Amino acid sequence: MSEKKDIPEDMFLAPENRKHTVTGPDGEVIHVDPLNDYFCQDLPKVEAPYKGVLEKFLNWARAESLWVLAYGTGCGSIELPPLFSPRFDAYRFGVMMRPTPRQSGVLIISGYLAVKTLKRAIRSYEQMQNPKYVIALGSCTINGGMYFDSYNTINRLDHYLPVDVYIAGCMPRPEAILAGFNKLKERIKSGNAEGANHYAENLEWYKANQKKIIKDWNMPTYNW
Amino acid sequence: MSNTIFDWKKDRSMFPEPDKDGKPVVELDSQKYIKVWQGPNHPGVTGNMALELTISGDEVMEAKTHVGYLHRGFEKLFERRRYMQCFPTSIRMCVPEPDINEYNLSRGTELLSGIEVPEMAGWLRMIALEMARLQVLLRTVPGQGGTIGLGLPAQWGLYYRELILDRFEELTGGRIYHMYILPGGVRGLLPDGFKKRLEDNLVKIEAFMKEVDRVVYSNAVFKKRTKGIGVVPPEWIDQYGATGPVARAAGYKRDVRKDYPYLYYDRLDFDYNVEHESDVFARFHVRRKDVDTTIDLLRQIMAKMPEKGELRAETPNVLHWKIPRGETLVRCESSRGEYLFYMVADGSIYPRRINLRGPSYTHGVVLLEKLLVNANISDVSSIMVSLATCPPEIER
Amino acid sequence: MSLKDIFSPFTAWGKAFEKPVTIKDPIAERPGADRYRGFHKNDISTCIGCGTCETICENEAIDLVPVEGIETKDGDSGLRPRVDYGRCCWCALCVDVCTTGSLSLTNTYTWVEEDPEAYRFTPGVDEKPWDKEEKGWKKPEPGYEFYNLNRVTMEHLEPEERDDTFIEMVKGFSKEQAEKEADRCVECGICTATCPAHMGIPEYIKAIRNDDLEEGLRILYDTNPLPEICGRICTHKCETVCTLGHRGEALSIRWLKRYIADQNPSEKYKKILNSEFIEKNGKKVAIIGSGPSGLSTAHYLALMGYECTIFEKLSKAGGMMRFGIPEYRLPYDQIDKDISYIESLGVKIKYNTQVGVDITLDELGKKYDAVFAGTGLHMGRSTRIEGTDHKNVYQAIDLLRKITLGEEVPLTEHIVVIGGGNVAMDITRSLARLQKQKYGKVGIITTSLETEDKMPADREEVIETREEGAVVNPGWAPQYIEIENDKIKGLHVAQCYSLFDEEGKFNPQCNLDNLQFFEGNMVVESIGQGMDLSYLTEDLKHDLEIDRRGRIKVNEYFQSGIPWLFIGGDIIQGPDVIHGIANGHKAARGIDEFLFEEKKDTPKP
Amino acid sequence: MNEIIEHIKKRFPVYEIGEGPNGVILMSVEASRLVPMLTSLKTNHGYSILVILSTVDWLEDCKFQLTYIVNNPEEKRDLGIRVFIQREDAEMESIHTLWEHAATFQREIKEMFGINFPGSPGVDDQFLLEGWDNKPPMRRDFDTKKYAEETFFPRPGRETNDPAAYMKQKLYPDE
Repeated sequence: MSEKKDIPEDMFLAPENRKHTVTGPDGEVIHVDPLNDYFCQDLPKVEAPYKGVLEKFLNWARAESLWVLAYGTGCGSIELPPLFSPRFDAYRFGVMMRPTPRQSGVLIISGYLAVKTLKRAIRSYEQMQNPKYVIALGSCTINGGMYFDSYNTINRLDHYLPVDVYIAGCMPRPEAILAGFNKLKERIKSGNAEGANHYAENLEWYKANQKKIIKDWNMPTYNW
Repeated sequence: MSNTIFDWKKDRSMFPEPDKDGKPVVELDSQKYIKVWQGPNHPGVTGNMALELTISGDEVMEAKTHVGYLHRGFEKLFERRRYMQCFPTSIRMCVPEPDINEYNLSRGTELLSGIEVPEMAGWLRMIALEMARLQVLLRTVPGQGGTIGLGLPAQWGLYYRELILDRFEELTGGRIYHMYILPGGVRGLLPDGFKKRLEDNLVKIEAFMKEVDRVVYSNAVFKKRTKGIGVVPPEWIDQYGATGPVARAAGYKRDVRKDYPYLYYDRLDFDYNVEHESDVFARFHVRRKDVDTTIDLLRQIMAKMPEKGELRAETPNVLHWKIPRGETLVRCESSRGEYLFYMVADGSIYPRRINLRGPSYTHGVVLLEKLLVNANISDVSSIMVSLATCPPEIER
Repeated sequence: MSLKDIFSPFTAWGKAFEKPVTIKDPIAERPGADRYRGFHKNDISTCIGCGTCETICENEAIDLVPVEGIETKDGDSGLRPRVDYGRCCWCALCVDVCTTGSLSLTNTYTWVEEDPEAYRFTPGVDEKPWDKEEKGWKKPEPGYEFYNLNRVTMEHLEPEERDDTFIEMVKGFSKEQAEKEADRCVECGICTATCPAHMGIPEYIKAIRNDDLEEGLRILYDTNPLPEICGRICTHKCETVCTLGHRGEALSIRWLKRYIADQNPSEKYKKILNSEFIEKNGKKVAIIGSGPSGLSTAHYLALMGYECTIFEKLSKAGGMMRFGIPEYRLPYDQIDKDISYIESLGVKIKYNTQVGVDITLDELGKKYDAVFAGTGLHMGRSTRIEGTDHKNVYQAIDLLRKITLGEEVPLTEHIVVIGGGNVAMDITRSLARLQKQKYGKVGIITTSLETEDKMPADREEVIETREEGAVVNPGWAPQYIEIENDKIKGLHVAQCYSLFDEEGKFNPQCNLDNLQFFEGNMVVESIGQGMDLSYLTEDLKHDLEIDRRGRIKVNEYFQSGIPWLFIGGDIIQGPDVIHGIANGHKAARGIDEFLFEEKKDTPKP
Repeated sequence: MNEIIEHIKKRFPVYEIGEGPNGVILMSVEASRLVPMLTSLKTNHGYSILVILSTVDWLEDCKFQLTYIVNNPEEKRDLGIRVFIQREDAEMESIHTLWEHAATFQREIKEMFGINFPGSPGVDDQFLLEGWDNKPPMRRDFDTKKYAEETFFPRPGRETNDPAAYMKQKLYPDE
C-alpha cells in the first residue's frame, strides 16, 4: 500500500484524484489521498497454474462459465444484444453478460478502440478477476480496420491487452461470435489461455505502449 | 403541463442552494452532493458514452455529458478518401441505423455532380431506409420499457428486429452494415419472393406491436414511471434544434419526409405522428405510432414501386470521380429525427468536407443535460433512451 | 390509468406456450444469404493483377504480391491481390470494380483465429475452406458498372462519303468525347509494358482528364516524337491488353493520343516541350532514312545536342509512313506537323540522296561520328507463282508510293489483290477509291492465304474495306495467273486449309479439289516486304553478323558489329511504326553512350 | 424568399449569393456583421433553428470558412451564411447567446480546428479527445495517416507492388 513510486506525479492527476482535504457537514476535516485510499498499489502477480487433473477440472469449469463484461466499446457491440436474445441465446452455452468488471471474466473488445475508450478498457480489464480472457472482434482490433489512418483509434489491440481470440468480420455476426466463444473454450481447456499471466509478466511493455498513446495518464499504473 | 419538473422543483429540491445572483452553487466538498458516473460502461446509457451526474439523495443536480469514446475522426478520414470510398466509411457514423448515412452521402454526391438516380433505384432506397427505420424502432420502442425494468419486451423486440435483419441480409448482403445505397444508385434488385417474405414479417411485427401495447404501453408501472418525466418544454424545440420524435411529441409537425420530400415520399400517403405532452411517454407514443406508419409505408412502397428498372445511373469512373466546387446540404428523416450532411466539394477527387449533424448532437448533449436536472436518478436512462441519443453520431 | 392497465401486462405469460424461436445450432444452421458479403475468393487464372481492387479499397487492405507459378507477361502483371482481414470492411467495392470479374465474395463468414497474423491471405492461392463456395456477393446485374465499359463512338466518314476520296476518314474526338473516353481509364498501367515504346499511357490519359493537354504532350514526347502519326496509324498493341477489354471494349488509347497531338498547335510545340534552346555538343550523326526509327533517333539525339543529318532517298520525308500508308488514314499535313517539329530542333534532311548511290556508307562513317540506318522494308515480295512476271502484276508497295508521289497509277476495271495484311487492305482501298473516281464503280477482289479469323489485318480495316465496295475473300492459296493474249484474265486459287506444318514452319497446304477463279485484268501482290541493303558494301557486310533468317544482329542498343553503325527500325523488328520509334529512342541512347562513355573499343554485337 | 434576400442585401454587405444544388441559399458576409445578421434573421424573419455550424479549412487560401445554416420551419427554407476568417490565431464571435446549443458546435470546432470562440461556455474543455497534444486534428495540415503510423504500431509485413512498375522491373528493367 505504500509503494509511492508507482503513483504518477500530481500534476497529471485528475482534480478528484489529487490529495485534498474535505470538511464534512459536522465540521470534521478529512484528508483524502485518493490514489492510496481507493486503489491497491500492488502490481499484478503471475499465478502459476495448478498441476494435473485439478487444473484440467478448473479449466473445464472456467470454459463453461464465461461471464462477459457488458461494455460495448465499439460498433461491434450492436451484435452483442442479439447474441443474448432468444434467437441465438448464448446463455445456454454458458456465456452471460455481467454489468461490472468485478463479476466478469471475459472482455469483448467489439471493434475499434478510440484512445479515450482504450483507457477505460484497460481499467476494466485490470479490474477483472483472474483468470480473464479477451476476445477481439473485427478487423479493427487486428490491424486497424477501416480506421487504420485515424488519429484517434488504435491499430492493433495485442499491443495493449493480451488477446486470446480474434474473430474476423466487420462486424462479426452473432454466429461468428459464438464460434469465437467455442474457440475460446477450446483454448481455455487446452490450458493456453494464460493472457492474464502474460499481461503480468510483460507489464512493463504493455504499460509503455499504453502510456505512449494515453497522454494524460491520470490514474495509478495498475488499476486494481 | 401540470406535472412537469418545474412543479417538482419546488417541493423536491432542497439543493442546490442559490447564491446571491440566484445561480445554483454545487460545492462537492460540502458533502451534500455525490458525483456519480453513469457510463461509459453502464447498461443504462445508450452506447459508449458517459454522464457525469452530481446527485443529492436520488435527485440529479447537475449533469454533464461526456462523449468522444467512439471518436474516429471520420470527417478527417473523408479528406483522404475518394467519393466512392467515402461511402463504406460513412455508414459507420451511426451504427444502429447505417442506411441514412449511405443515403445522405450518395444524395450529396449526386447533387454536387448533377446526377439523377433511376426511378427503380429511388424506390429501392426507400425500402432500405424504411426497413432500417423499422429495425431501429423495434429496438427502441420495446427498449423504452427495458429502461424501467420491463426487459422482456425488449428481448422480444430484438427477435423481431432479427427478422428485418434477415431481409436486409437477403437484399443487401449485410446484416448491420448494409452498404446498399451508393453514389449513383443501389447495389441490387429485390430477390425473388422478397416482397412476400417481408410482408410475412410485417404481419408478425404488427402482432408483436399489439403485445407491446398490452405489456408496455398500457402497463400501469410504465405509465407511472414515464408520464410527466423528462418534459421538454415546447419552446425549447427550436431553441435547441430538437427534431424528430422529440419535436413531434411536443406538438410540432416536423418530419423531413413531409417537409422536404426526398425520393418518392411525396407519392406516399402518411401523416405526422404528433403528441402534445412532450414527456417520455409522449415520445414513446410517437415512436409507437411511427412503427405503424413505417409498416404502412413499406406496404405502400411495395405496392407502388415498379417491377423492373435500372439499378444505377451512369456515373463518372469511380476511381477518379471529380466533383466541381460546390456546397450542399442533404437531409433525411432518421428514426431519431432530422439527419443532415453538409458537403463541400473543391473540384478534386476527394471531398473537402463532409460534416454530419445528427439529431443526437443536441438531444444527447445540451438537451439531455438540461432534462436531467432535478430528475430522479432512476429516470436517467429512461430519459436518455427516450431522446434516443446515439453517441457515434455525436462524435463521429 | 385503469384496472386493465394493471392486468394487461400479465398477458406476457402467453408467450410461455409459444414455440421457441431459438436456433439449435446457430453456427452450422445459418449459412449466409445468397448475396452475403463474406470472405474473398479469386479466380487467379482470370485475374490479371491490374490493381483496381487495390486502388478502390478505402482501407488499404489489398496488396498486390507476386505469386509463384504466375509469370509476368503482356497483359498480366503477374501480381495477385492479397487481402488483410485486419483492414477489410467487406464492402465488396473490390468485387464491383474488378475489371476481369475474377474476384467475388462467398457467403462464408466465420473465421476465428488465435494468431492475428493469420488474417492475411491471397485468395485463390492460399487454400481456404470457402474456395468451393458458389453463393455470395457477385457484381450485381448488368447496368451496374463503376466505369463505362463501352467506347465513345469515334465518328467516321460514312462509306458513301469516303469511297471516292482520300480525305481522312476518322474525324477525331471532340473535347467532351475525349474526356469521356479518358474517364474510362482505370489507370492500372498494364498497357505500358506492352507498348514497344513504353509510353506513359495512364499518365497522358490522366492529363486529358485534367484538361492539361500541354502536360499530355510532354508525356507523349518523352517516349514518342511522332504523336500525330502514332495517334492515327499505331498498331495499338496497348489496346489488345487493356484491362477494360476483358469485360467490355478496350480503351481507345490511340485516338486519345491523337486528341492530345491534334489539340496542341504546332507553333506552340517548342514552348510546351521546353526545347527552344538546346546546347549543341559538337558531335555529328548521320541517319539513313527518314522513317519512324530515323526520325525518332534524330529527335532524341537532337535534344541531346547532336547535330543530325537525315539522308532520304525520296523527295519527301516520312518513309513508309508517307509512302506506305494512304492519305485517308494518315493525312500528309499531319506527317509534316511532326516532321517539321523535329526539323525545328535543328535536324537537317537531305532529300533525294540515296546512300550507296549518291554517297557511300563509308564516307558517312568517316564524316560523321556515328551512323544510324533505318532504311526499312521497301521491296515488295512476290508470290512467284506462274504469271507473276507479267507487266500487269504489281507490288502493292510500289503502287502506294506512286499514289503518294502523285504519279500515274495503272488501273483496270477488275483487279485482284493477293495478301491479307494491312498493306493489302491499304492498296485495296486506295485502288478502290481510284476505280470509283475513274469508272464510277469498284471492282476489286482481295484474297489471302489466311482465313478470315487469322488474317493479320486489323479487323476494322477488313470491315471498312468491305464497306467501301471491295470484296475480301480470304482463305485461298494463289495457284497461277491466267494469261490470254498477253492479257491477264484472272487468278486461279485453291482452298488453303493449313498454313504451318507441325514444326511451325510456314508451309501452306491446299485442297486442290476446291478451286476458284478470281477474274481481273491486273494483279497486285501484297504479301510482305523485304529490305534493300545494297548500301552495305561487301567489306562492311563482312564485319556484320547476319543471322539465319537474313537479319542483321545488333545489341540491345541497336549497335551493329561495326561500332559506329547502328541499325534499327523495320529491318530489325519487322514492319511496325511504334517499334521503329522505340528502336530509334533506344538507339539514340546507345549512340549517346557510345560517343560519350568511351565504349568505342568494346562493341557488343 | 427573394424579399428576404433583398432585405438582407439592403442591410448587410453580403456577397457571393448563390443557390446550392439542394435549394439552400448560400451567401457570404463579413465576420463582424454575422451576429447582427443572424439576430435579425432569427427575430425578424423566422429563421429560428440553427441547423449546423460547420468549418471548412481552405489551407491554400489561408482561410477558415465557417458556415452557419439556419432554418425557417414555417417556410421550410434553409439559409447558409459563410464567413471567412484568417487561419492564423483564428477567432470568431460566439453565437451561444442566440442558440444555446451553438456552444457544443463551438466547443467541437475549438478542439478540431483551433478556432477560438471567446465567451462560449465550456469552449476550452475537451470534447471528443482526451490528452491531445498535437495540432488540432481537423486542420488540413495535420496528416492523420502519418500520425497514425507513428503512434499506433501498424502491423508490419505488408508490401505492395504497382503493376506498371513491377512489369517494368520484370520485363524491361533497363529502358
